[in-house]
Amino acid sequence: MLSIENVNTWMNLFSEQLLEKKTYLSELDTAIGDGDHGNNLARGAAALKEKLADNEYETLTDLLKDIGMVFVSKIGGASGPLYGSAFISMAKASKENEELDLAGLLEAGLDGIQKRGKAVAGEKTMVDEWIPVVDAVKENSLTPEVIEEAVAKTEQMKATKGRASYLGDRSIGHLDPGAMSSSYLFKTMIEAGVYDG
Amino acid sequence: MLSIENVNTWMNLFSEQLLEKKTYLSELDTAIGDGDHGNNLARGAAALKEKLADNEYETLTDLLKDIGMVFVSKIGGASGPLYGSAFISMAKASKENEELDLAGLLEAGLDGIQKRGKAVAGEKTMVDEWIPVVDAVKENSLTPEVIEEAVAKTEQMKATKGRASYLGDRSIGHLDPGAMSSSYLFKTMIEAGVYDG
Amino acid sequence: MKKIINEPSAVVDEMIKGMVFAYDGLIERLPETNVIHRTHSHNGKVGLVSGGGSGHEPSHAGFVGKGMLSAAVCGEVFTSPTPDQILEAIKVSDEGNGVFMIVKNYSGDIMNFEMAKDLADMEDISVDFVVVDDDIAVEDSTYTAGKRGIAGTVLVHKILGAAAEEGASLTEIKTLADKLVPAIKSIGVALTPATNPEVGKPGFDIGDDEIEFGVGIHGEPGYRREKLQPSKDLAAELVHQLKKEFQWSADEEYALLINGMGATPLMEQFVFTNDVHQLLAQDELALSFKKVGDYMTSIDMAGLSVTLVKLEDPKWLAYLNAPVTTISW
Amino acid sequence: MKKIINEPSAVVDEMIKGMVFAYDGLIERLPETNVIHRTHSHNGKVGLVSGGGSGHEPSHAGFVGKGMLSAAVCGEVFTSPTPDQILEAIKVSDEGNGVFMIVKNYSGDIMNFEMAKDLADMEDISVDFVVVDDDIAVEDSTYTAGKRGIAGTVLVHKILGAAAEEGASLTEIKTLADKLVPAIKSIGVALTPATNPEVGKPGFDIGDDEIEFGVGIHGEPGYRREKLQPSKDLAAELVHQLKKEFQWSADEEYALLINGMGATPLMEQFVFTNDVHQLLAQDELALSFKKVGDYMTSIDMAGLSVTLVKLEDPKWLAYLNAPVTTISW
Ligand SMILES: Nc1ncnc2c1ncn2[C@@H]1O[C@H](COP(=O)(O)OP(=O)(O)O)[C@@H](O)[C@H]1O
Ligand SMILES: Nc1ncnc2c1ncn2[C@@H]1O[C@H](COP(=O)(O)OP(=O)(O)O)[C@@H](O)[C@H]1O
Ligand SMILES: [Mg+2]
Ligand SMILES: [Mg+2]
Ligand SMILES: [Mg+2]
Ligand SMILES: [Mg+2]
Repeated sequence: MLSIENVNTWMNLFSEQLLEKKTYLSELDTAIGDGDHGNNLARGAAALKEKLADNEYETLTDLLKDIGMVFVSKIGGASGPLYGSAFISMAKASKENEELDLAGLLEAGLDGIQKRGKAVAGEKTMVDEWIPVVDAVKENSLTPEVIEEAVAKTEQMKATKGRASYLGDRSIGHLDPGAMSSSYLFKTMIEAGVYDG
Repeated sequence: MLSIENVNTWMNLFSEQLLEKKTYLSELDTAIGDGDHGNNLARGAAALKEKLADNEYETLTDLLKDIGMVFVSKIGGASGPLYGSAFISMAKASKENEELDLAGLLEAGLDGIQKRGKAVAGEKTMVDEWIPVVDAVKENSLTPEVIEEAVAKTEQMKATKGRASYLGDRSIGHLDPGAMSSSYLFKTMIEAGVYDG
Repeated sequence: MKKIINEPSAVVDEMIKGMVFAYDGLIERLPETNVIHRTHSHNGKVGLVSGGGSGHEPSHAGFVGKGMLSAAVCGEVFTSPTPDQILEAIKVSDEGNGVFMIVKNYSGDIMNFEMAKDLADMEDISVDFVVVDDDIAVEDSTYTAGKRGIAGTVLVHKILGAAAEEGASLTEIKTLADKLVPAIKSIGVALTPATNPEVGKPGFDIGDDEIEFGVGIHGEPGYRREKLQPSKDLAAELVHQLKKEFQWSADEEYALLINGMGATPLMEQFVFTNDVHQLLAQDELALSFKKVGDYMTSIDMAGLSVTLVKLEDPKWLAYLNAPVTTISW
Repeated sequence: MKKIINEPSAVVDEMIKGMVFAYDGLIERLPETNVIHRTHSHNGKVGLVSGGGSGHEPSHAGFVGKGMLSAAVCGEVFTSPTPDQILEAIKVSDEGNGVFMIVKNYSGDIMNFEMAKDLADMEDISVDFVVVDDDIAVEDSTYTAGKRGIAGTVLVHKILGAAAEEGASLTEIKTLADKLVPAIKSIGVALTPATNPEVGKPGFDIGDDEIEFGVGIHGEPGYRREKLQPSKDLAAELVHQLKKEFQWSADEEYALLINGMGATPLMEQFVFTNDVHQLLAQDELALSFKKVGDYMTSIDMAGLSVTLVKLEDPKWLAYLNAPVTTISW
């Protein structure tokens, strides 16, 4: 069930998780990027927790928009505009269609990411986490295993977008940090009961 | 016996010795100075060998003056002006008194060093090698042991002149590099037969 | 990590404070942002904005001032700044005739600067930009994020800055930029990795006797790892790569920038410069502009890069030589 | 030793070649010497000569040019240049009204520059000099070679250079120098030692978590070794030492130079600058001149120094701000 309350819970759980996994995410990024993914998201997470604690929301749209703006303005790097665009896109979609379900919302989020970053499936980015999750939510078959499998699959991919693409074949054998952080997003989504398939 | 020929031999032997001990002298200087004494003297030695090979000398004065000029213009640092002044001082003394013996000559050299560097006995410098040697030459009692003892004594001295003085008490326990290089000067002087006491 | 810092996460803020204190006549910090802008009077020139992750000092704030940048946006270390910050830089730089942005070719930078442009559009500020991708270590293919922007970017700041100072319009600057950027090529070599203070350890591993050709300014991998070799040989390899790209012939006119990565002393930079000079002189290039020093660093990386600009237009040389008032040009 | 060099013994020669190639409009090398002199036209000003061992780049050649030094003599690395070379620098700098030498207080430098002065006297060139001893890490006692000359020397170049440019006579410059030098005090801290290329290994040993307060620019020992600590604490210690010496009170006017030792990136220098600023602001000093960067380095040492000049004469500030044409000011 999608509600202001459980999206709020979701985002708090996601933020906690990002802060907890900060070092791990940066380590993943050290292997194939520039080692800042955990620190970038931790800045976003800290700001988001504050934002949510300080505000009451009347509509889901307002809440999603604020989440997007915090991500855009606090994370930086590649992941900031991407996570930011995802939530701003969701906010727009929820405004256009108040009856939109979670699948529709996440689809809009994925669309926002792909419009911004131009990545398609198989390029070893967070998109490779989002696509299978969105599909599973549509089919009402999302489980933690689906989420974990998707991130695990990035290990064997060769990066052709983002900083990891400079490694060419050497990017193979490492998990994508952005896919990993997105896996936290979706796991906490289940935990918070936003997905109750 | 002091002759143009054996001073020439002396300087070639001294140069050879400096080139051979370059690393060792720089190591001594690393402990209490800036690690360049061996390199500095090696530049002087290489230039001196060339100079002596390229020139014939009519007078001891000319020879001593050239040695001094090579040292002054090739060594640099503190030891360049000091070794240079020693030999220029000897050249002057030999010009003023053609009958001057080795003791008188070395005394003039020591005087040149002290006028230039203002160091007195016990300050852990090359002067602590020169003073006992000049005394021994005067008394006709110079031996390799005298030379070695003098340099060994610098180990227990505390430096109050030159770069080593910045170490204060920590300079104690190390041989003075300049005293060591001067010990080579005097040992090769014996070898070359310049001192035949 | 042995660094003169306090809280690693406060490095950028404290660095900006130090910079603004030290050069208070020249630059100012826009309150509550990480934007540094110039103090000299506004007079209707096109504004020039650059920026990116911090860690490349003196880039970009060191080039803010009369004749170069209007403002620089300082992101977190090695992390693109965010669109809201870039928007503030655009606003403070706008003198009524639009703002031109110089963006280095990294996914993060491009996305954030593009978003900022969208925001500026909504505020009716004309914004255009160029993406600098001078690093020839990376092949420009659909399989990578494309060539990276490195030290050549500083020369773009200089040339566009002089044009803006001369009163060029936004369209003229865009035309100039689009012609200039393809004429700039750079390539680097690293001896040691940089340590991002927030990460706390070196960005990559490299042996005590190894070097890496083509490393990026955030420690992105290069094209080949070899044993340490004399400066002459490093110069030969880097010049060889540049020659392959430019396919130059005798008497062609170039500008040269030898750029230190942060921990390589000037002594080494000048020794290397001499070796590069020998090689370029052999090929009889006319080097009418030369500069050596730390311009686009990678925190405390040891290494350097060589940039050449084919001076296709005589104006470019005049622009390179035009006087500026900045901290670091 | 991981360095971008060729033959270690050729470093100085090749570095000079690189420098002269890169800045050929500004400086020239006197044939067959290691003397770098300025190209700008001679017009009867007092010549200004400085120099010393190499390894302190951009000192001293980086400060040769209009408004600063007439010539710089580059010794071997960390080794005073020889009198014959200094004499050549004196001769090329003499415009008929004498030459003033700025000498750092090291036994070797003093002896070599004094010998050069003697040689110049014989050629009827009036030469005078000042010995800079700004490093307060060393006590000035009869038990040492005295306080060392470090980064403050660059400010002596600047102030005397502006005075010479203004047409001050040799005597006036000597008077100015004698008043100025005691008003300059510096103190540094090192994180890592320098490696002289000819020696091939670090000048001293220091733990990965240790720093040394008061290290000299040739790796001479400092006054205390401690564990690595935040920038704030380093600043507090160094400012404390300076305060003890100056015994300053509120509203006194000072110039500030934060100097990087060669391998410390600007990022750290500016963080540290911010900490120094906080402390000096607490004491309400008027800091009317500030500068941050690599000015007097120790090859690849990581560390920095703080220099303060008590601006006892308003002219000094004007001299600091006077325009120059040099590589590195
Ligand atoms: N074009 C893109 N599309 C989708 N995701 C991308 C793209 N570029 C990068 N990413 C994601 O961003 C992650 C890196 O984010 P981060 O480290 O925060 O930024 P940066 O690469 O600028 O340092 C990657 O692991 C990848 O998942
Ligand atoms: N004032 C002085 N008088 C006599 N000898 C001195 C003096 N200062 C230094 N020395 C000698 O010079 C030696 C160091 O020479 P060197 O390393 O070549 O020069 P620098 O100290 O300039 O690096 C010392 O070991 C010492 O014997
Ligand atoms: Mg990253
Ligand atoms: Mg020495
Ligand atoms: Mg990044
Ligand atoms: Mg020396």
